[in-house]
Amino acid sequence: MTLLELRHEPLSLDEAVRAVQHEGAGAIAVFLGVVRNHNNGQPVVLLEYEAYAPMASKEMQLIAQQIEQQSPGVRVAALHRLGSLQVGDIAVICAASAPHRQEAFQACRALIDRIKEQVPIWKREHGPQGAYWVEWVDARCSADDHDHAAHAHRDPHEGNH
Amino acid sequence: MTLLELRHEPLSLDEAVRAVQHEGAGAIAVFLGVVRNHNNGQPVVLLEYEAYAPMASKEMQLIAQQIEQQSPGVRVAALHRLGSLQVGDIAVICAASAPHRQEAFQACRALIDRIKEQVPIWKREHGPQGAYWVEWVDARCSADDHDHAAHAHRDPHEGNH
Amino acid sequence: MLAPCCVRITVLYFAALRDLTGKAQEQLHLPDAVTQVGALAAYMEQVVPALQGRMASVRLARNERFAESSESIAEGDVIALLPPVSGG
Amino acid sequence: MLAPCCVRITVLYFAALRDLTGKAQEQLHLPDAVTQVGALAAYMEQVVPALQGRMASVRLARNERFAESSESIAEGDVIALLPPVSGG
Repeated sequence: MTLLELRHEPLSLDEAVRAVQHEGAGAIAVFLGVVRNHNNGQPVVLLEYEAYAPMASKEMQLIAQQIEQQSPGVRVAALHRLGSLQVGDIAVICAASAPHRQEAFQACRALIDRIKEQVPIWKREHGPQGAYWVEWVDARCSADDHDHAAHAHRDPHEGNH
Repeated sequence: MTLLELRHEPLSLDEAVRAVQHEGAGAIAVFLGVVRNHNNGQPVVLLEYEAYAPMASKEMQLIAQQIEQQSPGVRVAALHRLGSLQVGDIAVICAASAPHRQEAFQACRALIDRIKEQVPIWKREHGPQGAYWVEWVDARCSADDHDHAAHAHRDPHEGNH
Repeated sequence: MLAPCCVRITVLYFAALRDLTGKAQEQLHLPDAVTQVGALAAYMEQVVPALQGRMASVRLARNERFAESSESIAEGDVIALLPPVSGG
Repeated sequence: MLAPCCVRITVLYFAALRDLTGKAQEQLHLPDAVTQVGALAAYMEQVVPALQGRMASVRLARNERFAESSESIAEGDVIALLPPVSGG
Protein backbone atom coordinates (compact mmCIF):
# COMPACT_ATOMS: atom_id res chain seq x y z
CA MET A 1 0.00 0.00 0.00
CA THR A 2 2.32 2.69 -1.27
CA LEU A 3 1.30 6.30 -0.61
CA LEU A 4 1.57 8.19 -3.92
CA GLU A 5 -0.90 11.03 -4.37
CA LEU A 6 -1.69 14.33 -6.01
CA ARG A 7 -3.61 16.65 -3.70
CA HIS A 8 -5.15 20.08 -3.64
CA GLU A 9 -4.92 20.17 0.18
CA PRO A 10 -1.76 21.03 2.17
CA LEU A 11 0.65 18.09 2.43
CA SER A 12 1.49 16.36 5.70
CA LEU A 13 5.10 15.50 6.44
CA ASP A 14 4.08 13.10 9.21
CA GLU A 15 1.77 11.22 6.89
CA ALA A 16 4.56 10.67 4.36
CA VAL A 17 6.96 9.48 7.05
CA ARG A 18 4.38 7.13 8.60
CA ALA A 19 3.76 5.65 5.15
CA VAL A 20 7.35 4.39 4.85
CA GLN A 21 8.09 3.63 8.50
CA HIS A 22 8.19 0.01 9.64
CA GLU A 23 10.06 -1.99 12.25
CA GLY A 24 12.97 -2.91 10.00
CA ALA A 25 13.59 0.65 8.77
CA GLY A 26 16.52 2.23 10.58
CA ALA A 27 16.81 5.17 8.21
CA ILE A 28 14.25 7.49 6.64
CA ALA A 29 15.25 10.20 4.17
CA VAL A 30 12.72 12.88 3.29
CA PHE A 31 12.72 15.62 0.69
CA LEU A 32 10.48 18.68 0.80
CA GLY A 33 10.10 20.94 -2.21
CA VAL A 34 9.02 24.34 -0.96
CA VAL A 35 7.86 27.43 -2.87
CA ARG A 36 10.62 29.98 -2.49
CA ASN A 37 10.51 33.72 -2.90
CA HIS A 38 12.57 33.93 -6.08
CA ASN A 39 13.43 31.93 -9.19
CA ASN A 40 15.83 32.82 -12.01
CA GLY A 41 16.55 36.03 -10.14
CA GLN A 42 12.87 37.07 -10.24
CA PRO A 43 10.62 37.48 -7.19
CA VAL A 44 7.86 34.88 -6.94
CA VAL A 45 4.57 35.60 -5.23
CA LEU A 46 2.43 32.64 -6.33
CA LEU A 47 2.79 29.32 -8.08
CA GLU A 48 -0.04 27.42 -9.76
CA TYR A 49 0.42 23.67 -10.20
CA GLU A 50 -1.59 21.56 -12.59
CA ALA A 51 -1.26 17.93 -13.61
CA TYR A 52 -2.46 15.43 -16.15
CA ALA A 53 -3.76 13.66 -13.08
CA PRO A 54 -4.45 10.08 -14.20
CA MET A 55 -1.16 9.85 -16.10
CA ALA A 56 0.77 11.56 -13.30
CA SER A 57 -0.54 8.97 -10.84
CA LYS A 58 0.53 6.13 -13.13
CA GLU A 59 4.00 7.62 -13.62
CA MET A 60 4.46 8.05 -9.88
CA GLN A 61 3.47 4.40 -9.36
CA LEU A 62 5.94 3.32 -12.04
CA ILE A 63 8.79 5.32 -10.50
CA ALA A 64 8.06 4.00 -7.02
CA GLN A 65 7.95 0.41 -8.25
CA GLN A 66 11.26 0.80 -10.08
CA ILE A 67 13.00 2.22 -7.03
CA GLU A 68 11.61 -0.37 -4.62
CA GLN A 69 12.53 -3.23 -6.97
CA GLN A 70 16.04 -1.86 -7.47
CA SER A 71 16.76 -1.69 -3.73
CA PRO A 72 15.19 -4.48 -1.70
CA GLY A 73 14.20 -3.22 1.74
CA VAL A 74 13.42 0.27 0.46
CA ARG A 75 9.92 1.74 0.77
CA VAL A 76 8.95 5.06 -0.77
CA ALA A 77 6.08 7.53 -0.63
CA ALA A 78 5.38 10.75 -2.52
CA LEU A 79 2.79 13.50 -2.24
CA HIS A 80 2.50 16.31 -4.77
CA ARG A 81 0.36 19.39 -4.28
CA LEU A 82 -1.79 20.95 -7.00
CA GLY A 83 -3.50 24.35 -7.22
CA SER A 84 -2.33 27.75 -6.00
CA LEU A 85 0.68 27.81 -3.67
CA GLN A 86 2.35 30.68 -1.88
CA VAL A 87 5.90 31.19 -0.69
CA GLY A 88 6.64 28.66 2.07
CA ASP A 89 4.01 26.15 0.97
CA ILE A 90 5.17 22.58 0.44
CA ALA A 91 4.80 21.53 -3.21
CA VAL A 92 6.13 18.00 -2.95
CA ILE A 93 7.18 15.49 -0.29
CA CYS A 94 9.27 12.40 -1.06
CA ALA A 95 10.09 9.87 1.65
CA ALA A 96 12.18 6.70 1.52
CA SER A 97 12.94 4.21 4.28
CA ALA A 98 15.64 1.56 4.30
CA PRO A 99 17.63 -0.51 6.78
CA HIS A 100 20.56 1.96 6.41
CA ARG A 101 20.97 5.58 5.44
CA GLN A 102 22.90 5.11 2.20
CA GLU A 103 19.97 3.36 0.49
CA ALA A 104 17.42 5.71 2.07
CA PHE A 105 19.19 8.81 0.72
CA GLN A 106 19.71 7.24 -2.71
CA ALA A 107 16.07 6.19 -3.01
CA CYS A 108 14.77 9.56 -1.86
CA ARG A 109 17.03 11.38 -4.30
CA ALA A 110 16.04 9.08 -7.18
CA LEU A 111 12.37 9.59 -6.33
CA ILE A 112 12.40 13.39 -6.48
CA ASP A 113 14.72 13.42 -9.52
CA ARG A 114 12.45 11.14 -11.52
CA ILE A 115 9.26 12.90 -10.40
CA LYS A 116 10.70 16.19 -11.63
CA GLU A 117 11.84 14.61 -14.90
CA GLN A 118 8.91 12.56 -16.01
CA VAL A 119 5.68 13.14 -14.10
CA PRO A 120 3.28 15.35 -16.10
CA ILE A 121 2.92 18.24 -13.68
CA TRP A 122 3.42 21.87 -14.60
CA LYS A 123 3.77 25.06 -12.65
CA ARG A 124 3.01 28.63 -13.64
CA GLU A 125 4.98 31.25 -11.78
CA HIS A 126 3.46 34.61 -10.93
CA GLY A 127 5.89 37.45 -10.38
CA PRO A 128 5.89 41.23 -10.82
CA GLN A 129 6.34 40.82 -14.61
CA GLY A 130 3.34 38.55 -14.98
CA ALA A 131 2.90 34.79 -15.20
CA TYR A 132 4.80 32.17 -17.18
CA TRP A 133 4.99 28.39 -17.37
CA VAL A 134 8.23 27.20 -15.83
CA GLU A 135 10.45 25.22 -18.29
CA TRP A 136 8.44 26.37 -21.31
CA VAL A 137 10.58 28.17 -23.86
CA ASP A 138 8.53 29.43 -26.75
CA ALA A 139 10.52 28.34 -29.79
CA ARG A 140 8.78 31.01 -31.87
CA CYS A 141 10.27 33.81 -29.78
CA SER A 142 13.72 35.07 -30.78
CA ALA A 143 16.65 34.61 -28.40
CA ASP A 144 16.88 38.29 -27.45
CA ASP A 145 13.31 38.56 -26.22
CA HIS A 146 13.41 39.78 -22.66
CA ASP A 147 10.48 37.80 -21.38
CA HIS A 148 10.65 35.24 -18.61
CA ALA A 149 10.81 32.30 -20.95
CA ALA A 150 13.90 33.60 -22.69
CA HIS A 151 15.34 34.39 -19.29
CA ALA A 152 14.76 30.84 -18.10
CA HIS A 153 16.47 29.62 -21.24
CA ARG A 154 19.59 31.57 -20.46
CA ASP A 155 19.92 29.83 -17.08
CA PRO A 156 18.79 26.28 -17.63
CA HIS A 157 20.38 24.92 -14.43
CA GLU A 158 18.34 27.15 -12.18
CA GLY A 159 15.36 24.89 -11.41
CA ASN A 160 12.81 25.72 -8.78
CA HIS A 161 14.24 23.47 -6.06
CA MET B 1 20.01 30.64 15.78
CA THR B 2 20.83 27.10 14.76
CA LEU B 3 18.81 24.30 16.38
CA LEU B 4 21.27 21.67 17.64
CA GLU B 5 20.19 19.79 20.72
CA LEU B 6 20.42 16.63 22.79
CA ARG B 7 17.11 15.73 24.39
CA HIS B 8 15.58 13.12 26.62
CA GLU B 9 12.11 13.90 25.24
CA PRO B 10 10.71 12.58 21.92
CA LEU B 11 12.00 14.52 18.91
CA SER B 12 9.76 16.63 16.68
CA LEU B 13 10.19 16.41 12.92
CA ASP B 14 8.20 19.61 12.39
CA GLU B 15 10.42 21.51 14.79
CA ALA B 16 13.56 20.46 12.89
CA VAL B 17 12.02 21.43 9.55
CA ARG B 18 10.80 24.79 10.83
CA ALA B 19 14.31 25.51 12.14
CA VAL B 20 15.81 25.39 8.63
CA GLN B 21 12.89 26.74 6.61
CA HIS B 22 13.07 30.30 5.26
CA GLU B 23 11.75 32.15 2.24
CA GLY B 24 14.77 31.48 0.05
CA ALA B 25 14.85 27.73 0.76
CA GLY B 26 13.33 25.76 -2.11
CA ALA B 27 14.61 22.41 -0.90
CA ILE B 28 14.70 20.74 2.49
CA ALA B 29 16.31 17.33 3.03
CA VAL B 30 15.66 15.50 6.28
CA PHE B 31 17.14 12.36 7.78
CA LEU B 32 15.52 10.33 10.55
CA GLY B 33 17.45 7.65 12.40
CA VAL B 34 14.94 5.22 13.83
CA VAL B 35 15.42 2.33 16.26
CA ARG B 36 14.83 -0.80 14.23
CA ASN B 37 13.95 -4.29 15.35
CA HIS B 38 17.28 -5.92 14.53
CA ASN B 39 20.99 -5.14 14.22
CA ASN B 40 23.83 -7.44 13.14
CA GLY B 41 21.22 -10.14 12.68
CA GLN B 42 20.12 -9.92 16.33
CA PRO B 43 16.69 -8.80 17.54
CA VAL B 44 16.69 -5.46 19.36
CA VAL B 45 14.15 -4.60 22.00
CA LEU B 46 15.63 -1.49 23.59
CA LEU B 47 18.43 0.99 23.00
CA GLU B 48 19.94 3.24 25.65
CA TYR B 49 21.68 6.38 24.46
CA GLU B 50 24.11 8.40 26.54
CA ALA B 51 26.33 11.35 25.67
CA TYR B 52 29.21 13.38 26.97
CA ALA B 53 26.70 16.18 26.76
CA PRO B 54 28.75 19.41 26.86
CA MET B 55 31.30 18.05 24.38
CA ALA B 56 28.60 16.56 22.15
CA SER B 57 26.90 19.95 21.93
CA LYS B 58 30.17 21.61 20.98
CA GLU B 59 30.91 18.99 18.32
CA MET B 60 27.45 19.39 16.82
CA GLN B 61 27.95 23.16 16.67
CA LEU B 62 31.32 22.68 14.99
CA ILE B 63 29.90 20.29 12.38
CA ALA B 64 26.98 22.60 11.63
CA GLN B 65 29.26 25.60 11.21
CA GLN B 66 31.57 23.70 8.86
CA ILE B 67 28.70 22.58 6.65
CA GLU B 68 27.04 26.00 6.53
CA GLN B 69 30.32 27.73 5.72
CA GLN B 70 31.14 25.20 3.02
CA SER B 71 27.81 25.73 1.21
CA PRO B 72 26.50 29.29 1.34
CA GLY B 73 22.71 29.32 1.47
CA VAL B 74 22.56 26.08 3.44
CA ARG B 75 20.99 25.95 6.91
CA VAL B 76 21.09 22.88 9.10
CA ALA B 77 19.50 21.60 12.30
CA ALA B 78 20.02 18.42 14.32
CA LEU B 79 18.27 16.85 17.29
CA HIS B 80 19.60 13.76 19.04
CA ARG B 81 17.66 11.77 21.58
CA LEU B 82 19.15 10.39 24.81
CA GLY B 83 17.84 7.81 27.28
CA SER B 84 15.88 4.62 26.65
CA LEU B 85 14.39 4.15 23.19
CA GLN B 86 12.19 1.41 21.80
CA VAL B 87 11.74 0.07 18.28
CA GLY B 88 10.20 2.80 16.11
CA ASP B 89 11.44 5.70 18.25
CA ILE B 90 13.37 8.45 16.48
CA ALA B 91 16.97 8.61 17.72
CA VAL B 92 18.20 11.48 15.55
CA ILE B 93 16.83 14.06 13.13
CA CYS B 94 19.02 16.00 10.70
CA ALA B 95 17.56 18.71 8.47
CA ALA B 96 19.19 20.89 5.81
CA SER B 97 17.65 23.58 3.64
CA ALA B 98 19.13 25.13 0.50
CA PRO B 99 17.98 26.95 -2.61
CA HIS B 100 18.17 23.67 -4.58
CA ARG B 101 17.96 19.99 -3.74
CA GLN B 102 21.53 18.99 -4.62
CA GLU B 103 23.00 21.12 -1.81
CA ALA B 104 20.21 20.20 0.60
CA PHE B 105 20.83 16.45 0.16
CA GLN B 106 24.60 16.87 0.38
CA ALA B 107 24.40 18.94 3.55
CA CYS B 108 21.94 16.58 5.22
CA ARG B 109 24.10 13.58 4.37
CA ALA B 110 27.27 15.29 5.61
CA LEU B 111 25.48 16.25 8.83
CA ILE B 112 24.38 12.74 9.78
CA ASP B 113 27.69 11.20 8.61
CA ARG B 114 29.75 13.53 10.78
CA ILE B 115 27.43 13.26 13.77
CA LYS B 116 27.80 9.48 13.65
CA GLU B 117 31.58 9.75 13.26
CA GLN B 118 32.59 12.30 15.81
CA VAL B 119 29.92 13.30 18.30
CA PRO B 120 30.49 11.58 21.67
CA ILE B 121 27.24 9.67 21.94
CA TRP B 122 26.99 5.96 22.67
CA LYS B 123 24.24 3.42 22.50
CA ARG B 124 23.79 0.18 24.38
CA GLU B 125 21.68 -2.39 22.65
CA HIS B 126 19.45 -4.76 24.59
CA GLY B 127 18.53 -8.00 22.88
CA PRO B 128 17.70 -11.56 23.91
CA GLN B 129 21.41 -12.27 24.59
CA GLY B 130 21.83 -9.31 26.93
CA ALA B 131 23.16 -5.78 26.48
CA TYR B 132 26.28 -4.52 24.74
CA TRP B 133 27.75 -1.18 23.71
CA VAL B 134 27.47 -0.75 19.95
CA GLU B 135 30.88 -0.28 18.21
CA TRP B 136 32.79 -1.43 21.29
CA VAL B 137 35.03 -4.38 20.58
CA ASP B 138 36.80 -5.57 23.69
CA ALA B 139 40.42 -6.00 22.60
CA ARG B 140 41.02 -8.37 25.49
CA CYS B 141 38.52 -10.88 24.12
CA SER B 142 39.79 -13.38 21.58
CA ALA B 143 38.43 -13.31 18.04
CA ASP B 144 36.43 -16.53 18.38
CA ASP B 145 34.33 -15.28 21.30
CA HIS B 146 30.71 -15.60 20.35
CA ASP B 147 29.53 -12.53 22.16
CA HIS B 148 27.90 -9.52 20.54
CA ALA B 149 31.07 -7.47 20.44
CA ALA B 150 32.92 -10.09 18.45
CA HIS B 151 29.93 -10.42 16.19
CA ALA B 152 29.88 -6.66 15.55
CA HIS B 153 33.57 -6.85 14.76
CA ARG B 154 33.05 -9.45 12.07
CA ASP B 155 30.60 -7.16 10.27
CA PRO B 156 31.95 -3.65 10.68
CA HIS B 157 29.82 -2.13 7.89
CA GLU B 158 26.55 -3.02 9.55
CA GLY B 159 25.84 0.19 11.48
CA ASN B 160 22.52 0.85 13.15
CA HIS B 161 21.08 3.09 10.41
CA MET C 1 -18.11 14.61 -39.42
CA LEU C 2 -18.20 11.05 -38.06
CA ALA C 3 -17.44 9.35 -41.38
CA PRO C 4 -16.49 5.67 -40.95
CA CYS C 5 -13.34 6.31 -42.98
CA CYS C 6 -11.53 8.10 -40.20
CA VAL C 7 -9.82 7.24 -36.96
CA ARG C 8 -11.16 9.54 -34.27
CA ILE C 9 -8.96 10.52 -31.32
CA THR C 10 -9.18 12.90 -28.40
CA VAL C 11 -6.31 15.37 -28.03
CA LEU C 12 -5.51 16.95 -24.66
CA TYR C 13 -3.54 20.19 -24.27
CA PHE C 14 -1.77 21.07 -21.05
CA ALA C 15 -0.16 24.12 -19.47
CA ALA C 16 1.43 26.45 -22.05
CA LEU C 17 -0.14 24.46 -24.91
CA ARG C 18 -3.61 24.88 -23.47
CA ASP C 19 -3.02 28.62 -23.23
CA LEU C 20 -1.66 28.79 -26.80
CA THR C 21 -4.40 26.70 -28.40
CA GLY C 22 -7.09 28.21 -26.24
CA LYS C 23 -8.57 24.83 -25.42
CA ALA C 24 -8.03 21.92 -23.04
CA GLN C 25 -9.07 19.22 -25.51
CA GLU C 26 -10.57 18.51 -28.90
CA GLN C 27 -11.67 15.61 -31.10
CA LEU C 28 -9.68 14.98 -34.27
CA HIS C 29 -10.41 12.84 -37.33
CA LEU C 30 -7.12 11.63 -38.72
CA PRO C 31 -6.25 11.30 -42.42
CA ASP C 32 -5.55 7.70 -43.40
CA ALA C 33 -1.81 8.42 -43.70
CA VAL C 34 -1.52 9.32 -40.03
CA THR C 35 -1.25 5.98 -38.27
CA GLN C 36 1.60 6.49 -35.80
CA VAL C 37 2.40 8.88 -32.99
CA GLY C 38 5.33 10.53 -34.81
CA ALA C 39 3.23 11.20 -37.87
CA LEU C 40 0.48 12.58 -35.68
CA ALA C 41 2.83 15.11 -34.09
CA ALA C 42 3.93 16.32 -37.53
CA TYR C 43 0.33 16.44 -38.75
CA MET C 44 -0.85 18.46 -35.76
CA GLU C 45 1.99 20.94 -36.14
CA GLN C 46 0.68 21.53 -39.70
CA VAL C 47 -3.02 21.81 -38.99
CA VAL C 48 -3.12 23.53 -35.60
CA PRO C 49 -1.77 27.07 -36.10
CA ALA C 50 -0.82 27.56 -32.44
CA LEU C 51 1.47 24.51 -32.57
CA GLN C 52 3.50 25.58 -35.58
CA GLY C 53 7.20 25.88 -34.69
CA ARG C 54 6.51 24.80 -31.13
CA MET C 55 6.50 20.99 -31.18
CA ALA C 56 10.23 20.37 -30.69
CA SER C 57 10.06 20.23 -26.88
CA VAL C 58 6.59 18.62 -26.73
CA ARG C 59 6.22 14.96 -25.72
CA LEU C 60 3.19 12.90 -26.62
CA ALA C 61 1.34 10.50 -24.38
CA ARG C 62 -1.03 7.85 -25.69
CA ASN C 63 -3.68 6.62 -23.28
CA GLU C 64 -1.84 8.02 -20.26
CA ARG C 65 1.61 6.64 -21.10
CA PHE C 66 4.55 8.34 -22.82
CA ALA C 67 4.45 7.19 -26.46
CA GLU C 68 7.21 6.30 -28.90
CA SER C 69 7.09 7.85 -32.39
CA SER C 70 6.57 4.43 -33.91
CA GLU C 71 3.55 3.59 -31.76
CA SER C 72 0.32 2.97 -33.68
CA ILE C 73 -2.76 5.06 -33.07
CA ALA C 74 -6.15 3.40 -32.71
CA GLU C 75 -9.72 4.59 -32.81
CA GLY C 76 -10.69 6.25 -29.54
CA ASP C 77 -7.14 6.87 -28.33
CA VAL C 78 -6.50 9.77 -25.97
CA ILE C 79 -3.38 11.62 -27.07
CA ALA C 80 -1.93 14.22 -24.69
CA LEU C 81 0.48 16.96 -25.77
CA LEU C 82 2.85 17.54 -22.88
CA PRO C 83 5.10 20.59 -22.65
CA PRO C 84 8.33 20.07 -20.65
CA VAL C 85 7.21 19.08 -17.16
CA SER C 86 8.03 21.29 -14.18
CA GLY C 87 6.67 19.54 -11.11
CA GLY C 88 8.40 19.45 -7.76
CA MET D 1 47.22 13.85 48.44
CA LEU D 2 47.21 17.42 47.15
CA ALA D 3 51.00 17.87 47.08
CA PRO D 4 52.05 20.95 45.08
CA CYS D 5 54.42 18.78 43.11
CA CYS D 6 51.66 17.18 41.10
CA VAL D 7 49.34 18.17 38.29
CA ARG D 8 45.80 17.17 39.21
CA ILE D 9 43.28 16.26 36.54
CA THR D 10 39.75 14.89 36.38
CA VAL D 11 39.24 11.79 34.24
CA LEU D 12 35.81 10.92 32.83
CA TYR D 13 34.83 7.41 31.71
CA PHE D 14 31.99 6.83 29.28
CA ALA D 15 29.91 3.92 28.06
CA ALA D 16 31.86 0.62 27.98
CA LEU D 17 34.78 2.25 29.84
CA ARG D 18 32.52 3.36 32.66
CA ASP D 19 31.20 -0.18 32.96
CA LEU D 20 34.73 -1.66 32.89
CA THR D 21 36.26 0.76 35.41
CA GLY D 22 33.16 0.80 37.55
CA LYS D 23 33.18 4.57 37.82
CA ALA D 24 32.10 7.62 35.85
CA GLN D 25 35.02 9.81 36.93
CA GLU D 26 38.02 10.12 39.20
CA GLN D 27 40.74 12.58 40.21
CA LEU D 28 44.33 11.72 39.22
CA HIS D 29 47.68 13.17 40.34
CA LEU D 30 50.10 12.85 37.47
CA PRO D 31 53.80 11.96 37.75
CA ASP D 32 56.04 14.77 36.52
CA ALA D 33 56.94 12.79 33.39
CA VAL D 34 53.34 12.76 32.17
CA THR D 35 52.88 16.16 30.55
CA GLN D 36 51.12 15.33 27.26
CA VAL D 37 47.91 13.60 26.23
CA GLY D 38 49.70 10.70 24.53
CA ALA D 39 51.82 10.02 27.59
CA LEU D 40 48.71 10.21 29.76
CA ALA D 41 46.96 7.53 27.73
CA ALA D 42 49.98 5.22 28.12
CA TYR D 43 50.23 6.00 31.83
CA MET D 44 46.55 5.27 32.44
CA GLU D 45 46.74 1.99 30.60
CA GLN D 46 49.48 0.99 33.07
CA VAL D 47 47.91 2.16 36.30
CA VAL D 48 44.21 1.44 35.72
CA PRO D 49 43.81 -2.34 35.52
CA ALA D 50 40.51 -2.20 33.63
CA LEU D 51 42.15 -0.21 30.81
CA GLN D 52 45.02 -2.60 30.16
CA GLY D 53 44.93 -3.88 26.59
CA ARG D 54 41.88 -1.79 25.80
CA MET D 55 43.16 1.68 24.88
CA ALA D 56 43.78 1.13 21.16
CA SER D 57 40.30 2.24 20.09
CA VAL D 58 39.88 4.90 22.80
CA ARG D 59 40.11 8.60 21.93
CA LEU D 60 40.89 11.27 24.49
CA ALA D 61 39.24 14.62 24.87
CA ARG D 62 40.77 17.49 26.80
CA ASN D 63 38.36 20.06 28.18
CA GLU D 64 35.55 18.93 25.89
CA ARG D 65 37.55 18.83 22.64
CA PHE D 66 39.25 15.90 20.90
CA ALA D 67 42.94 16.07 21.88
CA GLU D 68 46.11 15.37 19.90
CA SER D 69 48.75 13.14 21.49
CA SER D 70 51.18 16.05 21.61
CA GLU D 71 48.79 18.34 23.48
CA SER D 72 50.02 19.52 26.90
CA ILE D 73 48.07 18.78 30.05
CA ALA D 74 47.52 21.50 32.62
CA GLU D 75 46.40 21.57 36.22
CA GLY D 76 42.65 21.18 36.48
CA ASP D 77 42.14 19.72 33.00
CA VAL D 78 39.17 17.47 32.38
CA ILE D 79 40.27 14.47 30.32
CA ALA D 80 37.56 12.22 28.89
CA LEU D 81 38.18 8.67 27.70
CA LEU D 82 35.89 8.08 24.74
CA PRO D 83 35.17 4.60 23.36
CA PRO D 84 34.25 4.51 19.66
CA VAL D 85 31.13 6.62 19.32
CA SER D 86 27.85 5.08 18.18
CA GLY D 87 25.32 7.89 18.01
CA GLY D 88 22.69 8.25 15.36
